Amino acid sequence: MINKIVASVAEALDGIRDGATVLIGGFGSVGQPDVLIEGLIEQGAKDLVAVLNNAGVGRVGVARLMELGRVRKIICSFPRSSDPVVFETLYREGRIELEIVPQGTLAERIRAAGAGIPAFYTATAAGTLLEQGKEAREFDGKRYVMERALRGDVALVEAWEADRWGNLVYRGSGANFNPVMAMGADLTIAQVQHIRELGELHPHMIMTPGVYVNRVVQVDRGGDWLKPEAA
Amino acid sequence: MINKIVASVAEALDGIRDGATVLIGGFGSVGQPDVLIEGLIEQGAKDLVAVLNNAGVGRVGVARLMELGRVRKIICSFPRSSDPVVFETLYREGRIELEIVPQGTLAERIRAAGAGIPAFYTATAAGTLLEQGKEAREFDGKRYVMERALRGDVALVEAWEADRWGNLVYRGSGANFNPVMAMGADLTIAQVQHIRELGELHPHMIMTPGVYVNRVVQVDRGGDWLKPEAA
Amino acid sequence: MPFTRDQMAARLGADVPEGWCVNLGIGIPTMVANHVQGKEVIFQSENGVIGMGPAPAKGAEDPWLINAGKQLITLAKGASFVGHADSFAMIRGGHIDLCVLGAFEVAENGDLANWATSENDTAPAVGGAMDLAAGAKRLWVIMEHTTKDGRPKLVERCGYPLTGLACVRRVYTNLAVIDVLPEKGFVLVDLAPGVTLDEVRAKSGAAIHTN
Amino acid sequence: MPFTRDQMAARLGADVPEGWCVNLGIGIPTMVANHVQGKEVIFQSENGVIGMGPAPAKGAEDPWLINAGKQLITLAKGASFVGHADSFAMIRGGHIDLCVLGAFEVAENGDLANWATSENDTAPAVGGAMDLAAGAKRLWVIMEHTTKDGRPKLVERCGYPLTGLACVRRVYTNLAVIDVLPEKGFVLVDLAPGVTLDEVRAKSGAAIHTN
Repeated sequence: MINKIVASVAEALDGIRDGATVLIGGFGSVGQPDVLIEGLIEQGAKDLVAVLNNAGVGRVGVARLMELGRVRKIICSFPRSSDPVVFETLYREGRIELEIVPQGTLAERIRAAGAGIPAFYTATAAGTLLEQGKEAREFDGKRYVMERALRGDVALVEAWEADRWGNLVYRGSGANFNPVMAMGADLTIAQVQHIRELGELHPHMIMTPGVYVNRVVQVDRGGDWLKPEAA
Repeated sequence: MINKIVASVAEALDGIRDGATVLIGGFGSVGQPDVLIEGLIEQGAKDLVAVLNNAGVGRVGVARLMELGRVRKIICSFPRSSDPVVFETLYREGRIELEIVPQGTLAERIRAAGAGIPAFYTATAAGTLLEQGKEAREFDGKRYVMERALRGDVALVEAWEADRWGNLVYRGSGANFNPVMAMGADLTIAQVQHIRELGELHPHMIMTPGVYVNRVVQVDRGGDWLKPEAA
Repeated sequence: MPFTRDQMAARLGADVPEGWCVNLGIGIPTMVANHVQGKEVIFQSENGVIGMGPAPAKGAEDPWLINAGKQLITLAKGASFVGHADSFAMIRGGHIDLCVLGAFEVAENGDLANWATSENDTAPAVGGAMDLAAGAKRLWVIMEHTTKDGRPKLVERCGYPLTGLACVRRVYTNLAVIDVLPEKGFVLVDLAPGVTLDEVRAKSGAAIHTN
Repeated sequence: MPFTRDQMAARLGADVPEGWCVNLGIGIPTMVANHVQGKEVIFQSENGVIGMGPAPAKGAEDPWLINAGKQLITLAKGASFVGHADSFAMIRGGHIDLCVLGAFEVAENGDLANWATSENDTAPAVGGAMDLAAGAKRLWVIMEHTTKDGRPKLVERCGYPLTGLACVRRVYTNLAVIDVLPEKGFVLVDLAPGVTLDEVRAKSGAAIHTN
């Protein structure tokens, strides 16, 4: 029987190595695999490359991971946040590398990794500072930048519901980076609110097929602590 | 008020010009915009480039359009079918151009057009006959082919349900080429079984947002002539 | 009297036709959503929401529904969700009719600078601005006509790092509405009530043409 | 006695471990679905079906559910649907554990020819074969050991146009199961009951090694 559900966060994160590139889903507070990030702090892997949209808020979650010196490099579109104290301190002191990537290019580079595309061209960033160090090329008279696929060793994602095949259903705006990161890593680990019986999830509601998911851990916040949007 | 629903097939197809590149959704008999294809036969546009998976079956639909001499070129992955008589005759007589594209490359080239990507690299067809005439390049020691975006002037698609924004919900395996073609053309026309009130379609069930759809025409086959799959 | 920010948003909103799919940047651009007066406009957000409704009533917030500015939102009827890759495919593929952004500078050749300033020693944050600048069908900028210390933001060439090249089509400021036309540069469309063309010219760093 | 086609499919099916995501080509490969004996295997189809079940019972067919061979199918519990771009992203991105295809020829360097023959004057039809050959984690071929007129299909170098280079990992024929190993070439795994290594060698166009 296929059963991707594991019993604990520790089991879900087992084997993440020093130096790993870790894709972290979520946008703002929505769809963030917060318990997996806390687990990663416990787990101990260091020298990590973190790929996510923001560079952490306050001193919790990813910011805490950075503060502990466990993140060598961050690849993101928007290092600023409402409270970017940890990142900005580390960055000023030269203790963390930063690669700024336009948000859409970030998503597309991860998709490319998941879809077997080593490189693609985009008009985004053409002629700007973020073109530097990249090949540029004209197609039909317009300038484009060549962007390379960005693959994760691990992806940490969040979803509302899952089944034992690892199929994921998102809630509200909770999909965001999660589906594309799920397909762009060698090991995809999902934190979910609800486990459903196989067959309970509607085939057309599943945005991430279980094929992309290796491990699922349920984070029980006590039932429907948030009500799903009306059907 | 946004209302993409038009009253007739003729109105839906209005303005398709001679020489147009027409993307045609469907895989096998499922998800095929058959009534729109019949309408295109009536409509009269000629010198067309047809982009679809197969090259038509028997003497109806796309095969009929070809038989009438209205298709200059076909871009597809699989020109054979259970009854490919029209295409094979035209092809042998040199009266139709053929561009064979691997099925995944076909889908990805159309997606690229819809996603603002002028070109991408893929391992598919590297080192084969279908690499001929294309740039090849190594990334990390592996050979890839550069493929260009494939854009349609028009896309003809089929869906199970739509609303007046043009949001589309597919049934069963009826999505196939339809969502990607809907995003890859300047004018996307959808044939649907059912029109729903705005808000009736579940936000997570909509595979093609109405942003990609210009016109919707309902083809009334008399209610639920086929029952939708169980929810 | 120059426009207030709300009036600037209203002035822009009046120019948005029914049926457009519109992406609004953070700040003044977001205020445009309140000023499309009965027209059905589809508001898209980079985080995969297509069809945002008005801000939620107090007590009716759904914490799982936010926009790209991380504000709580509601869904309009007809809304749908996609993931980030699909959301930016929509943006970068030219399917957004209009994007409204703020700016540090707009140049008369349409160049936009809105993501990084040379004075800034912290890491610059680009977010989705470059994708929107490169991909949207049209880009309108809404901004104060000058910086807080009175320097012009409409300029001959941008001094700050560019977000996109030749992408701005129109600028809405507290003083005026100005088209950015290829070959021609800045062309006045409209003045705020009581504002003179001379004042606009005095506060601009490039020529303001009239038709 | 050589394997029947059904026995070939069963022999291959016995080697598929539980939990793999498997794409089956048209023809003999499709028969493998009936031979995974109680193991939970996820059958993927290029047209966007992930998790096919057994063939439908008579009268219970849903005409909207077909596979890449255009046969009517059912869904397994846990099934999901994606469109073609996403389906081939899955295939081309290396997420399919196993693809099973038929072949005209397999070469000892792993090259596969299964889409076009030089004799064929009609347009060759590639379908998804090149995508699967380039993208699946592993590719196994299932085919008769020789052509109808007795020519070997296991060869030193393919004569027909290639589908993919160095992509075949294993071949299941009516006579034997043969690994295709880098550097080594064809290495015998298993013989059909009553078939000798000499017979396999006699009917092959390239060296068949043993471990």
